Amino acid sequence: MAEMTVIEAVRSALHEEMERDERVFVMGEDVGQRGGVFLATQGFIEDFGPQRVMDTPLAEASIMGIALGAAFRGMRPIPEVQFSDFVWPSVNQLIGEAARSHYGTNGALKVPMTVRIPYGGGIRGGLFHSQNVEALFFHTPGLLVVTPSTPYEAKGLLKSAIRDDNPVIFLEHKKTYRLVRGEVPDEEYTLPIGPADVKRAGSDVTVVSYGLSMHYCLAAAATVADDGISAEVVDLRTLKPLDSETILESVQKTGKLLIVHEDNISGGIGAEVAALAADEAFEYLDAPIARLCGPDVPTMPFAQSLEDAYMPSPESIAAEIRRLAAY
Amino acid sequence: MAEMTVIEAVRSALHEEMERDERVFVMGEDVGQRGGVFLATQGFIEDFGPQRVMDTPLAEASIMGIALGAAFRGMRPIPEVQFSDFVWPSVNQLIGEAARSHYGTNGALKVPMTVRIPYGGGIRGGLFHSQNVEALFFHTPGLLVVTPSTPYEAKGLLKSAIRDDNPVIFLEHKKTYRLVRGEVPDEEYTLPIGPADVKRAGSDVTVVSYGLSMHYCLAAAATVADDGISAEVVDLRTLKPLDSETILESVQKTGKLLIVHEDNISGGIGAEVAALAADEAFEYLDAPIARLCGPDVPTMPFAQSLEDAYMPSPESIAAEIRRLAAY
Amino acid sequence: MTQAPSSLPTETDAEPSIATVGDKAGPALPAGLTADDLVEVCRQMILVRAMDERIWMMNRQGKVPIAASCQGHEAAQLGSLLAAQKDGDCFLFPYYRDLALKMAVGLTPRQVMLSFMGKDGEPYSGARQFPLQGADLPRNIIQISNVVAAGLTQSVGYALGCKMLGDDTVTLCYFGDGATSQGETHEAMNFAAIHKLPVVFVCENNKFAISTPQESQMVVSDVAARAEGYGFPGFVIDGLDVIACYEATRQAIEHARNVGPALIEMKVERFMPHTTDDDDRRYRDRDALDEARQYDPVTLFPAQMVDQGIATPAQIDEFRTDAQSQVNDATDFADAAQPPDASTIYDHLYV
Amino acid sequence: MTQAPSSLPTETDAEPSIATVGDKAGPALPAGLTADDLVEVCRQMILVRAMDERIWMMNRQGKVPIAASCQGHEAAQLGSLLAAQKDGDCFLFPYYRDLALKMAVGLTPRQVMLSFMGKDGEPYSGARQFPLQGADLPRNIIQISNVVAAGLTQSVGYALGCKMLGDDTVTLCYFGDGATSQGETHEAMNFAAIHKLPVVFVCENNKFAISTPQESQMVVSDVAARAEGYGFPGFVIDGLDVIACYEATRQAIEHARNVGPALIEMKVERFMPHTTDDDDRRYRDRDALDEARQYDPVTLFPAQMVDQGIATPAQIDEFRTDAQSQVNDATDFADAAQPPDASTIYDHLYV
Ligand SMILES: Cc1ncc(C[n+]2csc(CCOP(=O)(O)OP(=O)(O)O)c2C)c(N)n1
Ligand SMILES: Cc1ncc(C[n+]2csc(CCOP(=O)(O)OP(=O)(O)O)c2C)c(N)n1
Ligand SMILES: [Mg+2]
Ligand SMILES: [Mg+2]
Repeated sequence: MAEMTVIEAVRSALHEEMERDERVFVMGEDVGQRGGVFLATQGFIEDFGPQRVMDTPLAEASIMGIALGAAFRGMRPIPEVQFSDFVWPSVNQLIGEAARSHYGTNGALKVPMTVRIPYGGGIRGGLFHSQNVEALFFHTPGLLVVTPSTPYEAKGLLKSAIRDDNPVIFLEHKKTYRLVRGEVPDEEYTLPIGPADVKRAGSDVTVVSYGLSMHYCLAAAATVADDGISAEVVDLRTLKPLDSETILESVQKTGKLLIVHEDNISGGIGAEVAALAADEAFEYLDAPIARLCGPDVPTMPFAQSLEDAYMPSPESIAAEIRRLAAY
Repeated sequence: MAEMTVIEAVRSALHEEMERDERVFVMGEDVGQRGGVFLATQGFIEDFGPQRVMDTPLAEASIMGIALGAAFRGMRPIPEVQFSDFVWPSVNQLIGEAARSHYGTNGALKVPMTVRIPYGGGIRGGLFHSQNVEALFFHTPGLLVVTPSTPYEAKGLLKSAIRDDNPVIFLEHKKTYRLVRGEVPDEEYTLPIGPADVKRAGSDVTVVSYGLSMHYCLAAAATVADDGISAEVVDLRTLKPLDSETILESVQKTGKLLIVHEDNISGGIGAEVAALAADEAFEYLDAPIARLCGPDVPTMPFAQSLEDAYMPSPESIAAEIRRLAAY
Repeated sequence: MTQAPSSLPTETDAEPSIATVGDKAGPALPAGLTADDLVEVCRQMILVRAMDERIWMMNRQGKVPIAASCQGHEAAQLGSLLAAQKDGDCFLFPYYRDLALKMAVGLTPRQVMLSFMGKDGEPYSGARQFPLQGADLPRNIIQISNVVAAGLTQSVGYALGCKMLGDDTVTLCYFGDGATSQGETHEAMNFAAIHKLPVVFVCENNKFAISTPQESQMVVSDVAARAEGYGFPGFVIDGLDVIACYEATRQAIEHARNVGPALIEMKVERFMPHTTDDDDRRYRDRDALDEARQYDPVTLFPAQMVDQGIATPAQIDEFRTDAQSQVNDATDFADAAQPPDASTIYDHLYV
Repeated sequence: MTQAPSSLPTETDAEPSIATVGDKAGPALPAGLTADDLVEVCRQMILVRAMDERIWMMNRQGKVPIAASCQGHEAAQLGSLLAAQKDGDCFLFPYYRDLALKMAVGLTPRQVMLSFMGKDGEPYSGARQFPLQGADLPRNIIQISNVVAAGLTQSVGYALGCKMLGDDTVTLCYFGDGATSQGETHEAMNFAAIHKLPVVFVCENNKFAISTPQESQMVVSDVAARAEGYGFPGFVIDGLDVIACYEATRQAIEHARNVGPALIEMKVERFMPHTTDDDDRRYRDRDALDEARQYDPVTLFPAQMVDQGIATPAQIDEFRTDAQSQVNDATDFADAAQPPDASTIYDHLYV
C-alpha cells in the first residue's frame, strides 16, 4: 500500500488505463506540456505523445462534441474540463447528445467516454472557480455521475469509469486534491460504480454526504461521539445511480437522516435523498429529515469571510447531528 | 372577460408590455415575419418594427448573451428560445452570467430580462422537442422561474416577469398553448411572481403540480371525488421562489402529499417539495410522500405508444391519489 | 494552408453548369462516373421525390406527425453522396433535411415510412426519435439529434478517431446555412483545421433558416468565405447540379484524405415550407419561389440525361411508375405496422 | 462591406513602429494627442507595473490568493484606452488581464489592492469575485466573469442597447487569443456585423492561452483574418507600441460609430506566467521569453518619450518614486482593511 493524495490517485489511474488500452486518450486545455492545471496529466505527453495527450483550443463545447464523436468511432476519450465552472458551454453535448446517444439509437451506439471535472470550493475560487455542477448531471438519465472522496475511491472508480461503455461524469473535488491523503493498493484494482460506502458505522443518526463535505461529516461524527452520539456516515461515492439500498438500510436502522453537501440546498442531491427516505423509509423516521447544505447564493464568494460563511463545516455539521439526536 | 388560449394570453401580455414600455423588445429565431414558430409574436413586426421584433441568427448562446448585454444598458429584452431543447447551448449566459450579474457586482447591475421558453411534451416531439428544463434553472440562485398553467396565469405572470428587474425564466408548456382555454380579464392586471395557487380545495390528499400536469391533477381530483376522496390541488405557478408556505399549509391539513410532474423524477422539482415537507411538515405526515413523475429516461420518445407510456395521466394520478388516501 | 489545391474546383465553377451538362455535345462523363451511375441518380431522385410528396400528404392525413422535405436539395445530396459511394470509405453525419441521402444509401421505402409513422422496426432509433434520426450504422450514418449544428463537432471527433486508429475513412458532415451561425460550427472547423483532419464540411445553403433569410444570418454572400479564416479551402457549388456536386465532393474527399478539411457550399433551394408544421406564406416571396421551382433538379436532371442520350424516356417513365408502386407499398406496410411495445421504454438507457 | 475604410490602418502598419516613434526627428504627434497625454501614459505604465509586481509579491506572501499579470500588455491597454478616453463616449468590457486598463480609468491603488486582497470596500464586486471582476459602472466598465469569451456577446448586446436608445456610445470589448476559439466569439462577431453595431473587438494576442501556443489554437497567423468572414475590417497592430494602439483604436472607434464593427488584433507579449498559480517553465522557451523582454514597453516607451523630448528624465524618476510610495500606501491600507462582514453573504441576490 502506498499513501498518496487524490490528485496522485487520479494521475495513477489515468496512466495505468492509458498503458492498458491504446484507445484511451486525454484531451483538454493545457493537458499537454503543462500537464493540466492541477497536474493530473503531468509527464503524460512524454509517455504517450501529443496525440493521446491532446491540448485543445479553449472551446469546451467542441471538446465534448469531439470526444463524443471519437467515442462513436471506438476510442475511449477522457475529456477534461479545466474547472467545473466552464462546463456550461458544453452541456448540450453532454446532457443533450452524449447521454442520449445509446437510448436515441435504440442501443446502436455506445459512448465510452469519461468526463473529468474538478469541482467545488473552499479554495478561494470565488464565484467562477468553485461551482458545484453535480445536480444537472444527476438529473440527466443516461449519464453516470461519480464523486470520489478519497484517493482509494478516486483511483478505483476512475478506472471503472474509463472501462465503462456509458458516458461518465467524473467529479473530483479540487480541495481534496492535495488535502486528502490515503492508502492505495499497489496492485491493480477497480471499484464498482454504484455502491455507496458506509465510512463510519453508527446507530443514532444517518449522515449522507459525498466529496469534500464527507470528510467534514466524518470529523463531525468523531466529535459528537465524545458526547455519546453514534453517527453513521454514508459516502455516496456514486451519485447516479444512487445507492438507495444502502441509504434506506441506514435510515431504517437510525430513524434519523441528515444530508450534507456544499452545493446549493434547493434542488440539490440532498433533496432526492430526502425524497427517497420520505417515501421508502417513512415508517422508520423518528425525526424530520434535515439538510445542511450550501445556502442558495451563487456559490462561494471570494473573500475569506464570505467563503467561510458559505461552507458547511465540521462544527456546523456536529451541531446539526446533535440537534437531530436530541429530537 | 374574454376567453382565450394560453398562446393568445402570452401574445396579449407581450403586446401590452411592448406598447407600455419602449425598452421592451423581443428577439429570437423567426420571431419576425414568421411571428415565432408558435405565433407568440404574430403581427408584432408590423406593429413594432424589425428592431423591436428581432430575428436573430440560429445561435442560442448569443441570443442570451446579447439580451443580457442589452439589459445592462437598460433595455428590457425578451429573448425567446424556440424550443426548450435548444436552451442548453445558452445556459452559461443564463446560469453563469445573468443569474450572477446582480450578486457578482454587489448590486450594481440589474438584469431586467425575461427568457421565454416553450417546453414540455405530449405533442409527439420526441427526444429533442419535448424536454423539461426547469430543474436546472430551479437550482440556480439569482433566477426566478415561472411556470403558468392557464391563460390567466400566463398573461398576469408574464407581465410581472417583464416588469421585474431580475432575470426570469418563463416556461410555457407547449401542449397547453392551444389546449387550455380560460377567462382573462379585459382590464390590465398582473399576478405576483411567487405565490402558488390552490386550484382545488380538499382535505384528504395534497397534490402539488405545475404546468400541463396540473390540469391532469385537476381531472384526477374530480374523478376521485366520485369515490368520496377529497384532493387538494396546489398549482405552484412559480417554481423559484417556491411557495413553501402554501405547500406546508396544505400538507398540514391533509397529512398526505403527492407531487406530480412530467419531468424526470430523480432530482426534479418534486424532490425539493418532498424534502421540504419531510423536514418542515414532518409531524403532520400520515403517509409516505409520493411522487408521480416522468420516468428516468431521456424525455418522451416519438412513437405514440412510448410517449403515452412516459406521461403522467389523469388515470395514473387518480390511482396514486386513491392509494395515498387508503394508506 | 489557405490556398486551394489546384485540383479543387475554383469559385468560377460555381456558375450553374446544368446548361453545360444538358448540352447535347456536352463534355465526357466526369472522372469515375459511368452512364449507369447517372441513370441510377435519376431513379433515386424520382423515388425520393415520390416519397417526400407522400410523406407530406400523410402528415395532412394525420399519420405522420412531422416531416422536413428535401425538395430542391436532391441534386446536392445525391451528387455529393455519389462521390462518397464511389470513394467507398466515407462516413456520414447528415442532418434532418437529408432524406435523399438517407434513402440513397440503401434504406428501403418501407423502412423510411416506418420511421415517419413512428412504428416498430424503425431503423434509426426504434421510433424513439423524429423520423430518420439516430443512427444507421450498417450504412455508415450517425445523426444523434436535430439540434442544429450539434453534429459538426461530433463528425470532427469521428474523423479524429479515424485518424488515431489509422483508418483511411473520410467523414462528411452535412448542415444548413442556419447551422453556420452556431458557435460550435466555428469550433468544429477550427479544430479540424488545426489537426488536419479528414473531414469535409458540406453546407446545403438554401438561404433560409426556417423564415430567416440569409441576409439576417450573415453579411457575407458565401458561407465558403469563412474557410479562409480557418486556413482551409472553401468552395461554392451550384447545388442544383448533380455533376458539379459530385465533382466538388469527390475532390474535397481527396483533399480531406491527403491534406485536411475542406468546406463545400452547395447553393440549393427549399421548395417547401421548413417542415410540415410551417406556413411559409408569412415570409416567403411567392414569385421568387415560383422562379426557383423552374430549376427543379428532379425535373431537369432526368430530362438532361435523356437529352444527352444517357437515359431513355422509357427508363424515366419506368422509374416514375416504379416509384409510385414502391411508395404505395411502403405506405400500406407502415400503416399496418405496430407501434413499439410500451414496455420497451426503459430499454437501452445504459449499455 | 468587406473592404477596410481607407482611414483605417492597413496591415502594413503592423510593422513595429516603436523605432519610428523613438526617432528624434520623429513625426508630429498623432492626431488629437498632446505631449501631456503621452507623459501621462508614462506615469500610468510605471504605476501599473509597480502595482503588478507588488501584487505578485503579495501572492507569494500568501496575502493575494490569485492574480493575472498584465506585464507586456501595458502599451496595448493604455494606448487603446487613451483613444477611448479621448473619444469620451466609450463603454468597456475588459477581461481579467486588463489591469492597466482598469487602473488607468481612475481606480486608485488603494481600491486595487483591496480588490486583490478581497477586503471590504472592494470596488467591482464587494470582494465576492476574483480581483477586479464584476463592474465599475462609474468608470463605464463591466466584466461579469472570467469565463473566457462570455463577455463578447454581452458587449455586443450592450452596443445593441446603445443603438436602440439612440446613444452615440461605442463599446470596446477586450479578450485574448484564447477567447477566439470559443463559439461565442464567432456568434458575437457575426451578430455585430449583421446589425452594424458600434462595437470594437480588441484582441490582445499574447500567443498563449495558458500553456497552449497559438499554433495549437488556430492555423492562421492572425486572428484579424477572421474578420473578413463576417464582412468587417480586421487589423493587426504592434501591441508593444502605445501610439500604434492608440491610433488603431481611435480609427476603429470612428469606424464603429459610423459604419459598424471592427476587429483590432494587438500583438503583445505575456512576460509572466499565466497567473500566480502557473509555472510557465513547463512549457515556455526561456530564450524566447528573454528575447521578448527586450521589448518591454514599460522600459522602452518612457525612454522614447525622453529621447523625443516629450518627457524629462526627472519626470520619469518622479513617476517611479511616486509609484513606489503609492503602492506602499495601498498595500498597508488594504492589509489593514477588514474583510466583508459574513452576514452580507445574502445581500443583492435579487433586486
Ligand atoms: C439549436 C437549435 N436551435 C433551433 C432549432 C429549431 N430549428 C430547427 S431547423 C431550424 C433552421 C435551420 O436552418 P438551416 O440550418 O439553414 O437548415 P434548413 O432547414 O434550411 O435546411 C431551426 C431554427 C434547432 N433545431 N436547434
Ligand atoms: C470558458 C473557460 N475555459 C477555461 C478557462 C480557464 N482559463 C482561464 S484563462 C485561460 C487562457 C486564456 O487565454 P487568452 O484568451 O489568450 O488570454 P490570456 O490569458 O493569454 O491573456 C484559460 C484556459 C476559463 N476561464 N474559461
Ligand atoms: Mg437553410
Ligand atoms: Mg493569450
